[in-house]
Order: sequence, then structure tokens, then C-alpha cells
Amino acid sequence: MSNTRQSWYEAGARERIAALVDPASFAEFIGPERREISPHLSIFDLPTQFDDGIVVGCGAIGGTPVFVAAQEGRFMGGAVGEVHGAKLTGLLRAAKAVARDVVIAFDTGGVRLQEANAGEIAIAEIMRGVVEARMAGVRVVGLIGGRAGCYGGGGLIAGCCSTLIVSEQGRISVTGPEVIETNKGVEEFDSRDRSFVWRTMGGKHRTLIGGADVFVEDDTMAFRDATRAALARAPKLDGNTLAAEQARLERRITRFGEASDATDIWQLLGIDDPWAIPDMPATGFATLADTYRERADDAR
Amino acid sequence: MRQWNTRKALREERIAAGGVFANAKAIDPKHLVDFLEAVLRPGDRVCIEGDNQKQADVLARGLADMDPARIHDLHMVQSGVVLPEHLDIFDSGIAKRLDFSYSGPQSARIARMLFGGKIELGAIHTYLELFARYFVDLTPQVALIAAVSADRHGNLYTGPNTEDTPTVVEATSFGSGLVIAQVGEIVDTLPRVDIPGDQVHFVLDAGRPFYVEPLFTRDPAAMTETQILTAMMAIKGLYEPYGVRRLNHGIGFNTAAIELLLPTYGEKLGLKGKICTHWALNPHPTLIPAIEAGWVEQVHCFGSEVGMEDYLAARPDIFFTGPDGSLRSNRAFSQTAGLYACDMFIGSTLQIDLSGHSSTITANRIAGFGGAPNMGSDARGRRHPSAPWLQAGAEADPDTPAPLRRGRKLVVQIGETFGEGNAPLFVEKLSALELAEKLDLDLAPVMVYADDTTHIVTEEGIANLLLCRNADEREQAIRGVAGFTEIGRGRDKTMLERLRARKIIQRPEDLGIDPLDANRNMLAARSIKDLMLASGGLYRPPSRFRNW
Amino acid sequence: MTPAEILDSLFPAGHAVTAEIDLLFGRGMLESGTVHVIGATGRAPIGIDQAIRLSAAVLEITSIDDAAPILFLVDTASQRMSRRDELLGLSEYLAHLAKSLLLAEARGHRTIGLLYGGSAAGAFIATALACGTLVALPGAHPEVMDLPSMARVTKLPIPVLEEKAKATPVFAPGLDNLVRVGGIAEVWDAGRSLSEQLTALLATPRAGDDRATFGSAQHGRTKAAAVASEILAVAGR
Amino acid sequence: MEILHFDIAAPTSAGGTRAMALVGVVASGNLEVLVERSDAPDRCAIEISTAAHGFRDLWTAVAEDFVARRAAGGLRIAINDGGARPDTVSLRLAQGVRMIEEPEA
Repeated sequence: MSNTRQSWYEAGARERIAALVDPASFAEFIGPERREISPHLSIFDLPTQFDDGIVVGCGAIGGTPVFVAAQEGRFMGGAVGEVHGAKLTGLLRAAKAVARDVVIAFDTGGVRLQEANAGEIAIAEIMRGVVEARMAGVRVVGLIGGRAGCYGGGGLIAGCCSTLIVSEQGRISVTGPEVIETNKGVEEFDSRDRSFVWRTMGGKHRTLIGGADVFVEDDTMAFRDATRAALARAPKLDGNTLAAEQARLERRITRFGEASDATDIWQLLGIDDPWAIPDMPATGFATLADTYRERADDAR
Repeated sequence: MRQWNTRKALREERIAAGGVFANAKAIDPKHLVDFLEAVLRPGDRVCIEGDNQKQADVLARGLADMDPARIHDLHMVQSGVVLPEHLDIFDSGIAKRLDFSYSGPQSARIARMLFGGKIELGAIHTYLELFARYFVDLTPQVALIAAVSADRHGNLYTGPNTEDTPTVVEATSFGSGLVIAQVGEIVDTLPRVDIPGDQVHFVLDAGRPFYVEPLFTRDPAAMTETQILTAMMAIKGLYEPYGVRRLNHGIGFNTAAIELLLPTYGEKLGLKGKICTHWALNPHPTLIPAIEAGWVEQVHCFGSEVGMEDYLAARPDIFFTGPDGSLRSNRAFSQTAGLYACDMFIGSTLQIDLSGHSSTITANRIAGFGGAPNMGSDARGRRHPSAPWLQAGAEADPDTPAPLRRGRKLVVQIGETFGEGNAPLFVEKLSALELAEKLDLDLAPVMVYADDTTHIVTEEGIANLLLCRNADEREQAIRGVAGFTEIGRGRDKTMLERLRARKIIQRPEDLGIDPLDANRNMLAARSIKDLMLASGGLYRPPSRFRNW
Repeated sequence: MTPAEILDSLFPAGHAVTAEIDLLFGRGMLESGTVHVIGATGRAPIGIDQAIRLSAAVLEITSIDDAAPILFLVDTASQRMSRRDELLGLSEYLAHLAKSLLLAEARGHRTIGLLYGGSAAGAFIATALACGTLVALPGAHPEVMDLPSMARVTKLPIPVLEEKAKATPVFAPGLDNLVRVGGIAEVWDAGRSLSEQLTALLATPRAGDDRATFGSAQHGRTKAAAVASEILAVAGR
Repeated sequence: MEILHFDIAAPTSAGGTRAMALVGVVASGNLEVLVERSDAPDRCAIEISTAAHGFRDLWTAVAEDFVARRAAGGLRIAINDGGARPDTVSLRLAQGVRMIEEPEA
């Protein structure tokens, strides 16, 4: 009776995991009943959440065991604190140890301000965890389409993943729109111009420049299907991968370095009517993107 | 010997004086202020649009730029006090007296100016009342109106946002007043003629479209689970049992949630075709999914809504459209339709007292009435029967023999027990009463009177006031749905259970509503983008509502 | 200390390090052998143009099979905040730089970050914190989040934040706090030969990412090590 | 943070067999409700941690109304509150007891 499509953007961390994994296959590590909460938020008289804003555990996708992590973007903007970060670090270390793939559903504004130092180092530990797991042959698939986007350190972790799956809503960047505006002025970045923000940081643009690999509808089933496909790809992270990424990112600056707006880049890609891109439905866009986009493929 | 044509003679004088700054009917835009000072006289009764949505904004600017030494003490009669200029003219002394209906965005300032004595208040009206008075004792001497385009003869095309214009022009022009129109462009051939040129005396080519506010767009992304719960209760506890087919919705999130639940929850209850088929309603974007799913047969509109134009033109079976294909709205007719031809009004409010009076006045804001009291009142002149009307009448008055019994319109207030800023919906004393005392008004500005209100819906339950037999029951029924507000916590629990047994109060659990269903997945659209996609790309949301 | 003073103290036997605006590239000689040197200096922000140049250098070193360590001198601002950098995908460039450093380490090049000035936010993560070992000189001032911004977001006055910072190293900027949460392995003595201190560091083998353990030992991060280990233990079964 | 404890006599025992249910998130105007089983089928224990100080009376009213209206006996409920309004609290509590009646996902 409800809307048949379950929105990924709207879903919480637990709902996303439930949609991703095979029914009844998920087992959480250090679940909310353990009340492993942030020891730091009380300093600021802020409420804690029993899972510190991240759910980690193991489950199966299409019968294949995987580790899964999902950030809760509504709790403190999905920001990474000490416990939150350590849960993901531990999961990635386990992935390397037992050679099991990892799926991370990102939804984060980056480091949690109130425990900034702990969060910053946690990001570094997680990035190391991702890269070391990948070098050991593990796939780390990132999913981005939540309300908090994937900002700050989250954007850097995403940049270490083997495959990134995004929806239109999924924004990937380092500095958030409001922070750029505060520091550099509204002429540099108008954070209230929402269509500009999405055009610059959103899933469609990231897909077109090769910043994300797979574009999907805002639908939990679409994310699941794309995840299954990504888990079937050959894992690889070695010198050749990074040499190819180096070339890919250098080429991006050469090709688009002078562009002042995303639509300029889309035009340079050969798209006739770049201003029509934002309104395009997901399927139409994905087809168009396949023709014109830059891709990362093995250069990630 | 009495002269019987002084009014027409005065109009001729005004036309001659204005003609100095115009080429035939076309005002020289460079001399707009000179023109206005030439046609106006101190103390004139002036109507400016000034509507709920569209604004004759360039003419409003022109009025404000006049010299108060030359033109002063105007008596403004206008349905909407919306632009800052509408009040600037009172600050400068150009205007003195005000009769109006609605003052949404200026509600705080108008309150300050009333307290400060800057405005001499005639009265705050409902739309139909003010329109009625245009024809009785508030006929404008000059009307400043807004249209999309004009031709060289002064014929006007008012487009989807026709709104008040025909009413204002009818009263002014045939009442020997002067009609001045602001248009976006002057063209050779109009798409259609909404106002005949012989009723229009001057035209200003503003060179750009008039300002219009997207007032009826509610972003589904902001809808809460509590609002969804109240919407489910309204559908299951009111729309279904009364079989409400002809209705009007107010503009809150609660009613927008009802619109978005029709194709999902309503479908599950098997109500398609049985409820919500005929509407007096602005083109709410949130109604798109229900229209597309085949729920809606016909909608008549007060005005249009920004971004909905192409969608409306593509659905002429549902909406009233002209030979050019675009929507024709008309506030006076749609208000009449809402008053006489609808069986239900449901809307949100800010305060409800223990007898059931409700008001949108808060301590420092005077938002006016708009049209809600026209919809939200029992039409005593109504004579045609319908099932919901008869059923409501029978509930209120079971003893009178049916052939002599009046039916009742369902007038429903819906909201959460705590509103914005945790303000309680239920209060001991309406702020409207305090305001009336402060301003020494004869009437407190009550939006919907207690004796018109038939039901109150909150997340706590539905109170059916029709079934209450005395003031005490009524008070306890209201307390019973007032949740954890002070009013709600003062409820008598024993009495409450008795009222529940008589279905005067129905809780969500009494209606068989599962709290787990109060979930955003239940909404047929969860974002503005979903609405755009549901319309097949025909709905083009204004940029402020976009996040893609 | 200036980069030149640092390099002289590190490599008394000589070095060939050249500056490209705010970036450094080259090598120095220790008694134990060659050390590759890169640097991000001058408190400059790291944007896509800086990151891609640095990663190119790291990958070039990685392609040389000499197992020589890489020393990364760091004195930056935060990541560059601009429309252009974000439009072109700064997150990928910073991640790529970090990955390059991690790959180099996996290929047998020790990576040592030497924080001698400032660094903040994403720039800090992609440079200093992506090295296998991070050391600092006194006076270094890492800053994840500056107190004024923090005051704005938390709506707490700076003096209140400063007072709270006395009780915990977890949020306030500064070298001591970063050391206590385990982010910085050693603070060198600027009065002693940096060459000796680097040689000693290189002589100590590194065993995995021990930052959480280190942070726990100093009561700066009391939970991270235990939580990560528990998950590794449960999930690794 | 203000911590409140309630232990209320419950007329109706909770159904289902699920060990735990979690609804809501800690966000502005929202809360999370963790529902677990206890040994006392005729009691409902509720612990609230809230940053909004000074609302004990309101919480008492909401908690008592909830236990009286819903099948909450034998439950131990822990709440992290992000400043939710009473209507949201009531809804989450109702969702929590419904969720623990549901079979495991």
C-alpha cells in the first residue's frame, strides 16, 4: 500500500542495511543494546545515541557474506566521533583479516566537531583500513545518497573505495557549502542556491566527471542491485591502479580546469543541453551519462 | 435640480487629468507617479491588487512614491496586504484608512502599525464579505489591478492567476470608478480576453510580469510522522464514514499530507471514487499524485500556483481552462463554491479554545482571515442535500424530523497538539481576544467560530463536536484530543472514557491505525522532485523548492 | 624553524631539495642512506593542483624499488576552500594523495610525516596523517577545527570551550592534544640534531597502525582501541 | 543531561517474542527509543536521558498515559531525547511497543 519505491535518501541506517542484505542475514557488532556511546558528548550536554550513529555488522548479499556499515545521517549529521570511527576501523581490519568484502553506506558531514581530534584520527585510521584491505584483495563499495551527503573526511574515505554508487541526492565533497560561503564569501559559493550546490557536488555531476562509478535511482533496491554488481567486479589496488588514477585526475584538470560551472564541464563532455541535466529522471540520465561521461573504472 | 451623473463626471475628469501622462490608454512609464497624482484625489477610496497571490507591484511602488502633500488620507480597500509598499503608504500619510482580508507576510508590521495608530482600521473581512462590500458601501473610486498582458484597446489577459480581478473591475468600472491595469506586456492579439477593454481606462506596460507568491506549495520533505498520523486519522475517521466527495483543504502540512495519502492509504481503504472527487482548491502541487492516480474529477481554483501552469493546461478535464488552454481562476466564484457547494472544510489553525473557537492571531501578528471562514462556516442559506451534509445534520440534531432538519457542513480543524516553537494548539483564552481588547475592537478576530466547528483532529484523536450534547461534554471532548498541553492534562479521565464509548472521541487505536504505518514511506511523494516526476515533468517548481 | 633550517639539521651531509612555490621535492642523505623528501609548506591550503603534484612525486618514488623512506614536511592551512576545487572533485585528489602514501608504505618505503607548522582538516588527513609515522617539532599547531568556528556551531563562548579543553584533549586544537589522542608519535627536540632523531626513528621498526593504542595509553582516546579490537575479534572469527 | 527514571504498573503485557526493538533517531525534535524485555510482566521501566531540562512533569504524564494505553508490561525502555515534542514521544513509544511485537526482520 505504501509507495512501492523505498527512498534511500529517506531511509535510516538500519533500514538501508535491511534493504541491502538478504532477509534475516544481518548480525550487528556492538549493537545499540550495548550502549557503547560517545564518552565526549556529555561535555557539551549533548544527547548521545546508543549506536553512536553507525551500524556495523555482517550479512549476506545474494548469498555472499559481506561486512556492512551504515552511517546515520540524522544523528549529528552522521559525523564521525571516536566510537563511531573505531567501529568502522575495526570492521575494515576484520575485512582484511578474513578477506571479506565491505559495503559502506555513507551519510556524513565529516568529523564530529565536539570530538574533532578523535574524529580526525579516526578518519585517517579508516582510510588506512580501506586501503590496506583493498591491497589485500578486498572490495570496499561505497554507497552515497543520504541526507547528510558525504563531506569532509567522509569524502576522503569515499575516495579510497573501490566502487562508488550514487544517487542524484548524494553529494560528495570535502568542504561543505556553508563553510565555503562563511570563509570565502557568497560570491565564491552561495550555499542557499540549492540547485547550484547539487550541480556542483551532487551525484549527477560526480558521475559525469568520473567521481562516482554507478548512478542509481533514489531507491533502496537500486542501491542493492548496483552493490551486487559492484561486488562481482575484480578487486585491485596496486601501483598500476594509482598510476591510472594519477593520469585520470591530471586529465580532469587539463580538460576542465578552466570551467566555472558544472554545466560548462557537461558541455565540454559533449552534452548538447547541459541545463536539462538536473531535471532528467534517473534512467534517462544514466543512459545519457554512459555515452558522455568520464569514468574511473580501474583508475580508482 | 440634482445632478445624477456626478460620479461619471468625476471619472471623466480623472481620465482627462491622467491623459496628460498617457498616450490614449497607455501610461508613460516614466511618468507613473505624475499620472497617479493626477488621477487620484485626497480621501479617495482605492483598491489595489493586493490579492492573496498576485500583486500589482509596480503600481504599488508608484503609489508609495507619490507626494503625501498632494495625495493623502486614501482609504485602501484591498483583499491582500502583502507588499511592504502596501503599508509604507500608511507610514507616509498617503493612506489613512484600511479595509482588508489577508495580511500574511505583513502580519507583524500591520499589528505594530495598528497598535501605533498609523492605520485607521475599517474592518478585517473574509474575501466574500469584502467583495460583497465592493458592491454595497466600499465601491472603489480607483482600482489598480494586475494582468499578464493587454492589447491596444485595453482588453486584458489575466492568465492563470485571474484571482480577484473580475470582481474588482466589475465593482469599480460599473460603479463609475477608474480602472488602471499593470501588465507584463502589450501585444497585438491576446490569448483570451478576461477583462473587456471598455472596462479598463488606463494600462501601464510594466515590462515584466507581476509578482506572484508560491503560497500553496508544501514540500513533502518537511512532513512529519505526526502529520502523517493525523492525516490517516482524518481519512479513516472522517472522509470515509461521511463519504466526503466535495471539499476544500486549507494550506497546512496536515492537509497536504492527506492529499499525498490518497493514492496510498486511501487506495488501501478502497476509497477511490468514494471521497475527494470534487474540489474548490488552489492547484496544490501535493494534489498531483492523487490527480494522476485518477482520484480527482474536478477542481475549481481561487488562483493559480507558481510552476503549475503547464500541468494545469495539460489537464483540462480536471481544471477550468480558457480557449487558450491556460487555467482560469476566480476567487469570488471559488469562495462561493467553497461556501455553498462543498460538504467539508478542513484546515489548520494556531489556537483553539475550550469551546472550540479557533484563530490564527498570535500576540503580535494579525494575519487576517482570507477565505478560511467562508469555507469554514456552515452555509445557512444552503438548501440542496448531500449524504455527508445530512449525516452531520442528523448527528447534531437527532430529534428534529428529517424533512425539517438543516444539514451541517463538516468544518474540521486539524493539527498537532504542539505547533511551531512548541506553542500549544489549545489555549484557555485566544490571543484574538487580547488583541480585541488592546485595539478596542467590537469583534475578536475569530477565524472559525465554535458553533461552526464540527470536528477537531490531532495526533491524540478525533473529537466529534456534533455529538456533544452540552458545553461540558464539548469541553471534555476538546481536552480529550489536546494531548499533553495544559488543556489536555486537565482532562477528566472517567468522562473521557464515556465520550470514547459514544465515539465522541476516537483514538488512533480505536480507528485501527497502526503507529508503524505513520511513516513517510506512506506518502505518494516525499519530495518536490517526486511531485515534478509524478507530473511527467509538467510541474516546474520554483528554484527555492529545488534541491537538485 | 624554517624548511631550510630543518633540512640542514636533518641532512648535514647534504640534500638536493627544490621548492616549487609552496611544495618541496628532492632527497637528502643520512648515514643510513637516502631519504626522499617532499613537502607542503608556507601554511598554504592544499587544493587539487597541490595534491596532484604531490601524489605524482610519491608515485614516482614508489615506482623506484629502493625501499628508501619518504619524509613529508608539513606546514599547511586546511584544504583549499573554493568552488573550483570542489567542482573538480577535491575529495578524490586528497584521497589519491593519501592512497599514494599508503601504497608507498606497502611497497617498503617508510613514510614519515614531519609536522613543523600548521595543518588542518582535510589537508592534515591527506598529508601528515596518511604517513606511517607522524612526528612533530615543538611549535607545530595542528588544528582540526578552530575554536572560533567551534564556538559558532556549539553556541558556547570561547572561554567556556577553553575551560572544557582543560579536561579533555579530544576537541581543542594544538600539538599536545593531538599527541594525547595518539595522532603524533613523537615530538622531537628542536635543540638536538634532527638527523639523529630521524635516524633513531628509522631504526625502530613500525608495527601496524598503533595510534589508537597510543591514544588509549595517554587517556586521550579511551574507547577507540577497545572498540576496534572487539569488532576485529568478533568479526574476524 | 537530565536523567529521569520511571517504573510504572502496567495493565497489559507486551506481545511478541523479539528481544529488542529500536525506533527513531537522536536529532533535533526527535528521539530514539530502545525497547528491551525485563523480568516483571506487570511493570514498565522507562529511563530518559534528555538535554531539555525541567520537563519532569510532562514526561511523567506522557509515560503514564503510554503505559495505560499500550501493551507495555514487561518492557524496559531507554530513551535518548533530542528535544522531541510530547506528540513525537508518544508516537515513538507506540511504535516501539508495536515493533517488539513484530517478528525479527
